[in-house]
Amino acid sequence: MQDELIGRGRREGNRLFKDWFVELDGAADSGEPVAYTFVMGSLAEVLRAFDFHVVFPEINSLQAAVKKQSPEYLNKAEDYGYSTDVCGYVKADVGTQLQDGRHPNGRIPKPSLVIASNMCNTYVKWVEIWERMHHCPVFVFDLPGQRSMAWQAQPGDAAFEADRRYVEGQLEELIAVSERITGRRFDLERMREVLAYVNSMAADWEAILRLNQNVPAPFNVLADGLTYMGMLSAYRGTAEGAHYMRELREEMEFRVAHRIGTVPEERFRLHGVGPACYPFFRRFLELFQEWGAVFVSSEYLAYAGGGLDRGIHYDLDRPLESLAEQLVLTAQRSMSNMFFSQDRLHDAVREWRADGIVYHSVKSCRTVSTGMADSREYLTRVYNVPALFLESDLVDPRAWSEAQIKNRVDAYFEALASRKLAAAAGR
Amino acid sequence: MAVAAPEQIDSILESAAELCSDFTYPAVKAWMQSHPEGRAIGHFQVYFPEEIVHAGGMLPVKVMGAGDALESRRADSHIGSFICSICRSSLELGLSERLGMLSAFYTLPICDVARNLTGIWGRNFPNQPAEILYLPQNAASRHAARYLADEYARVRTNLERIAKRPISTEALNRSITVFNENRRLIHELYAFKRERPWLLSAREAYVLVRAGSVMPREEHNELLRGALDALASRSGRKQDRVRVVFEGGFCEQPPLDMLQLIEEACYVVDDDLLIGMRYLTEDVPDDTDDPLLALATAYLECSTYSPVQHDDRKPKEEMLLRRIEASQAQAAILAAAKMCEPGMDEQVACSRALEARGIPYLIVEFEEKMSGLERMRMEVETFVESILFD
Amino acid sequence: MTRVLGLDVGATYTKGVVMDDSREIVGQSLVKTGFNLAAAAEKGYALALDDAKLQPNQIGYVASTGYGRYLVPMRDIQITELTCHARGAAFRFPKTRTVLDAGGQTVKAIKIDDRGKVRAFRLNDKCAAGTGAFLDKTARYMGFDASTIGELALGSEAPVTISSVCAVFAESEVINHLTAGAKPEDIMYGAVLSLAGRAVQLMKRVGMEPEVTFVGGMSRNEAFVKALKQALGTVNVPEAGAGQFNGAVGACLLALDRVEKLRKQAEGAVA
Amino acid sequence: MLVGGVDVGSTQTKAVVIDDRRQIRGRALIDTGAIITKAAENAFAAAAADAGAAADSVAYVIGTGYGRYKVTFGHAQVTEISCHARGAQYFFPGTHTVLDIGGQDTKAIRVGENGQVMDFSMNDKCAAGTGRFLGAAAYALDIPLGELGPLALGARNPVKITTTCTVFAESEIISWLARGKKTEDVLMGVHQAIAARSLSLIRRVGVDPEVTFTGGVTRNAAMVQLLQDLLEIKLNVSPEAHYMGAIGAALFALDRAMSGAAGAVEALSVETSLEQHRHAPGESCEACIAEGRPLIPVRKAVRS
Ligand SMILES: Nc1ncnc2c1ncn2[C@@H]1O[C@H](COP(=O)(O)OP(=O)(O)O)[C@@H](O)[C@H]1O
Ligand SMILES: Nc1ncnc2c1ncn2[C@@H]1O[C@H](COP(=O)(O)OP(=O)(O)O)[C@@H](O)[C@H]1O
Ligand code: SF4
Ligand code: SF4
Ligand code: SF4
Repeated sequence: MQDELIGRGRREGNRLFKDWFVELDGAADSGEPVAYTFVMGSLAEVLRAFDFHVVFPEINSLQAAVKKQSPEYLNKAEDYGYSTDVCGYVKADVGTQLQDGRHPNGRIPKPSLVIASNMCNTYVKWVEIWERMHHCPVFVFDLPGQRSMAWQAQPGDAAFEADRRYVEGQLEELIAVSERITGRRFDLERMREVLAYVNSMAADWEAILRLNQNVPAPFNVLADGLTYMGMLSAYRGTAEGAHYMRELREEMEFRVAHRIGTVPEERFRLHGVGPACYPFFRRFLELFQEWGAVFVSSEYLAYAGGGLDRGIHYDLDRPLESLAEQLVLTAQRSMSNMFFSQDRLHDAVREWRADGIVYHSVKSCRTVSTGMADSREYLTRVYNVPALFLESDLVDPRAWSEAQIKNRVDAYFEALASRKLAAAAGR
Repeated sequence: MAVAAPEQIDSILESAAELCSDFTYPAVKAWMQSHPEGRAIGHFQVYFPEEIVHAGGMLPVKVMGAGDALESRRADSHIGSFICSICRSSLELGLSERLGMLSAFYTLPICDVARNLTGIWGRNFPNQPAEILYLPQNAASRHAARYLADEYARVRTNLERIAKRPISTEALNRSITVFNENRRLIHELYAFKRERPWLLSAREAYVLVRAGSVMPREEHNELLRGALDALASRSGRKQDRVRVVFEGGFCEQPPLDMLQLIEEACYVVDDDLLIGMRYLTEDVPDDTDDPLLALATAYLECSTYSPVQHDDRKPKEEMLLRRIEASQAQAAILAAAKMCEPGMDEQVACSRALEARGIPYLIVEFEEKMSGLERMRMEVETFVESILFD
Repeated sequence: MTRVLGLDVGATYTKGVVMDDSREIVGQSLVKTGFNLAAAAEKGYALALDDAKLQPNQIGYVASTGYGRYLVPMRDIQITELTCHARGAAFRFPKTRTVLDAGGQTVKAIKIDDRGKVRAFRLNDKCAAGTGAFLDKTARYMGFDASTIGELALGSEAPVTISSVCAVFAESEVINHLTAGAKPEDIMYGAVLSLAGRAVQLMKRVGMEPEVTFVGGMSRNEAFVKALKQALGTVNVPEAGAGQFNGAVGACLLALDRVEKLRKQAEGAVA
Repeated sequence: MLVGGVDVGSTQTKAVVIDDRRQIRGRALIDTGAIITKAAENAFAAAAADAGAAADSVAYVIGTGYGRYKVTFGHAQVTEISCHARGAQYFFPGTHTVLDIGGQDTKAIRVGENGQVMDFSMNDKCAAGTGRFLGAAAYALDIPLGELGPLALGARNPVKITTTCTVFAESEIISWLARGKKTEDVLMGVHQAIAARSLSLIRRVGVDPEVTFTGGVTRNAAMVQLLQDLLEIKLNVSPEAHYMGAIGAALFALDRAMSGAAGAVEALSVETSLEQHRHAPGESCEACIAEGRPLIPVRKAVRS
């Protein structure tokens, strides 16, 4: 039982990932409809209902980085004209596109349709690149979110309804475009099925994240969590995805019941803000594991998990309206993070019993990194939560300097250790 | 024949230039003094429907960084090194308490950085409401105009609360009239520059337009009319210079020294500096029952382009080619603010389009506080030499 | 006979060349630029004249270029070094399409057409990491003189990788390698390789096409030349250190063109 | 008993030897140079000699600084961030903020009541605005490091140095001089550039008085004054400030030697199990020494 369960999420995840890339590789030959979309505001619910093959370029870029191929891709894009300061995910993808979709994991098919939401503004610039390269239809989906700190629009409020109407209108337009491209009629039953799978995945995922509040934490969110999160996007709204999450939840429950953690001795629990450094993925994690530290929760999972971390549940009796409503709510929640990240972090630290927060500011990604220094300043000043601030990148190995990062990590743990010490002494 | 004295334009230019570089905002403060009930409302780049603020008897003020006037001592500890300077120095303006006179600050999520500025503002200036105006990126949607009109209505409601008075349809229509006039005058100024660039430099046109960002639009209209009058009698010799279009000033403000440096080598016959102030290309109807819908429709249907508005109907490189053609330019300078993601992305697309047409272009990077002006001088000179030495 | 003088006032060295109208170089000079650019210009000018055994009034036209081109009081025209290098390289190697100019503080990649006209160019970042200063510093740190870098590095058999992006931090990396027992020549060649890599990248960004001509002071560094050849196959390099004078030579050629044009204009006016 | 701290910096290596009453008995400062292990050994040997002791009679040695893992003869390593905080707090118990400007990096540290690090920030992967900037100025102007500060203080109209790159700073300095600017005005510009960078780092952790300034650049009087003016606060600057990292390391070494634990972390965790009591800052405690307790002065502890 134990052998079969422990690590199943990782094994199965890796297998499903392979399958997914094989499927894409096949689509590159068969010419079946392919949609490119992004993990935040992916509209996968619509795309799956039309059985598009779905490509997530962010996952491709991430994979290229983990496989240590990113320098080559970045160089290609920079030779093409992109500045070193442009988002590395964009450049890694441009590199892939420039070599006809060849990617370490297989061939990435050309798009029949590309979708960008405004959840990251760079998405919009990114699709414009494909528009020029592939001359494909582009759908930029507006998801107006939280407008200010005071914004509390709820279903029924005029402000909320205005947004919802717009989103619903765009959904209809997206469906029309999809019908045109796939040559298929929209099938409401099929969509209901997809939404039901998402419901099930969301419920399990939320539970899985909560299980990490246990000591020791059953998984490291920035290590294996990455695979789980990939599944969440790649298999969103599918039977495989729902099954996977159900099994993963079992594994985590088992781990909790048997107090199986991820390091021999869990000495520090951390909350991570921002992604890991993928070109040095293993090393990045080791720097923390050496100190017996585990990332127990992370903002990143909320962002990059496509908003499935909390509270998504579609009403299957009114699928489209419900989808529109949830889209608005999710957009609101992700955008509100820039206003309230400090309070949310503070809550997370308490709920997940973290000792501190590690900010990883990545130069590529201004979406997640712009507010970090400010939020950290606030957090340490107002809540006095010990925070570590690291800077590197998620794809560009040139931004990594091991000696400096290690110095910071070590100093941080020395400080955490003496804080614990003082706290113990003060008791 | 009544000929305006040449000194006249010089004094207009001088006072306009002064307004642009004074970050104590004297014009705003003077206005507030003469309007004790009046409120000043700040907004970020690029396009903002200032008419709504104006209709509420308030003064719209563009927050667009502080050039090299401020050391970004405080801001640096709030944002990372990979952030463009306009956001950095705008934050510095706030942190150094220079924007205290603003009753609210509107940001526009034109990019990932500007969007985050809203949150940073909220944390650091709890007493100065910061709010996003979300301009649609899905311009092709049938629902976009209605949505935008609703969004404008929401802004109006909030502004009414600040102004402590309703903003009526009539007031909005009156404001639209004023801003139509303003845009017409700016377009006229640009037409003049396209025709006689030796009489009006880009730097001069820039300060004339920019003065409007801090003063009541009626006064700005006066100023522009005066300038156009005086320019008509300006004299100067046309030189043998390359005509170029400057592209890339849609958001962050390039240093004036940089504009000057470029103009020492060529004529800048058109540009996208402060494009937000002339974003709408045609008069907005000022006699409708739904002026907000009229404004929204104009933004979507009768507007120029910038890297931060997505619209399939306006491919940006083609719009640039049109701008080059319309101004009979021989070449283009493609600038991007350092660390500006949309600007840098656009540069690639534009350079490829120009390459394909065989139009010479130069790629440059700028920031508010530039140290590499000498280097840029060399780049610009080389570029001009490569066109001239034939 | 018309003689012209080209003066390239660089950040590190000032180079002067005197050329006659048969495009023969009849004199040249090389002085360290130092603090006072105008003084360096004077000196470079005087020494070049000396070398050509000429008096100032025997020079028909002076073209200045380089970082200090505006500080040459006796100039008739100033032209940027990019234009000059392009012209100079095309003169020496007519099939040149890409020029790499690596000097003390900047590295420039220039794409040119068949007449030696600049079509596109690109400079290194405003960071010393990719420039000659980086090599000079590395050498200085290990106690070697800049001019011996090339020779030293040529002796390398197993170059080490220098990964630091910052020229300053590279020093500590150099130290680490030294402690780890790496030989100075291997470190030096490692630094040269990292620099050559950046230079190639820069050329790619302007759309590198053969033939590639390498000029500027760094072209006197044999190790750098070797590294470039390794990366690109063939590279044109002016013989015997002439690459450092390429900018001044280009300035002379452009000056001759001007003189010719002026003469034609004058004749036209007379006729 | 004697213990030692060796701070192997990018530019200079500092070593101190202290006794169990926390008195500094010997110190040494040498250029780090090319061979780090050697620098560490030499500095340590010199410090021991200065203390009049044999090197192997020093009971416990901690290495710190960027070359801390090269202190092969040492017993443990602690980062310089913890060490500077510890040292600064030892000399100035009211310290809440530490600013350390060294050869290659600048650090701002927020310090808790008992010398623990609460927060810190450092310059990124660029050496702009560090002590090396001054080194470049010294080289370009051919003036000894020690004279830069006094000279700069004579400035009337400081120039504005715009280059951030330490390497290019050399040529900018030269070009200012070429334009006829006075040496002191150019130098002051250099100092101002560094101060501005340091200021934004220190603001990142918050300027909570007292502020203690440590590291090699403390020896530069102009820097001290400039920072004081800009922060509008008086800085604590100990004559030992350049040695602060090494002293902090030695203080940690003393703790370890007393508690008998091995690695840095282990020692810190052992301490949790021991009863703590109050020490006056900087004062040694016979009782603790006798009982082998760590000597971290924990003031909060007694209140309970
Ligand atoms: N004899 C030499 N051998 C190798 N390298 C040299 C030699 N002379 C000069 N250099 C290199 O050339 C650089 C100066 O190049 P140069 O083109 O004159 O620069 P600039 O035009 O910027 O003054 C020096 O930094 C040095 O690295
Ligand atoms: N006598 C001195 N006068 C002024 N500044 C000095 C003096 N000695 C050293 N410095 C400065 O201190 C820096 C070295 O500081 P240090 O803290 O030892 O750095 P690191 O630990 O990185 O080696 C040098 O770069 C220099 O700027
Ligand atoms: S900016 Fe960030 S969120 Fe946006 S595409 Fe790049 S990595 Fe993704
Ligand atoms: S300059 Fe560019 S990155 Fe900065 S706010 Fe403007 S659009 Fe955004
Ligand atoms: S990284 Fe190093 S070489 Fe580059 S600008 Fe900074 S100090 Fe200069």
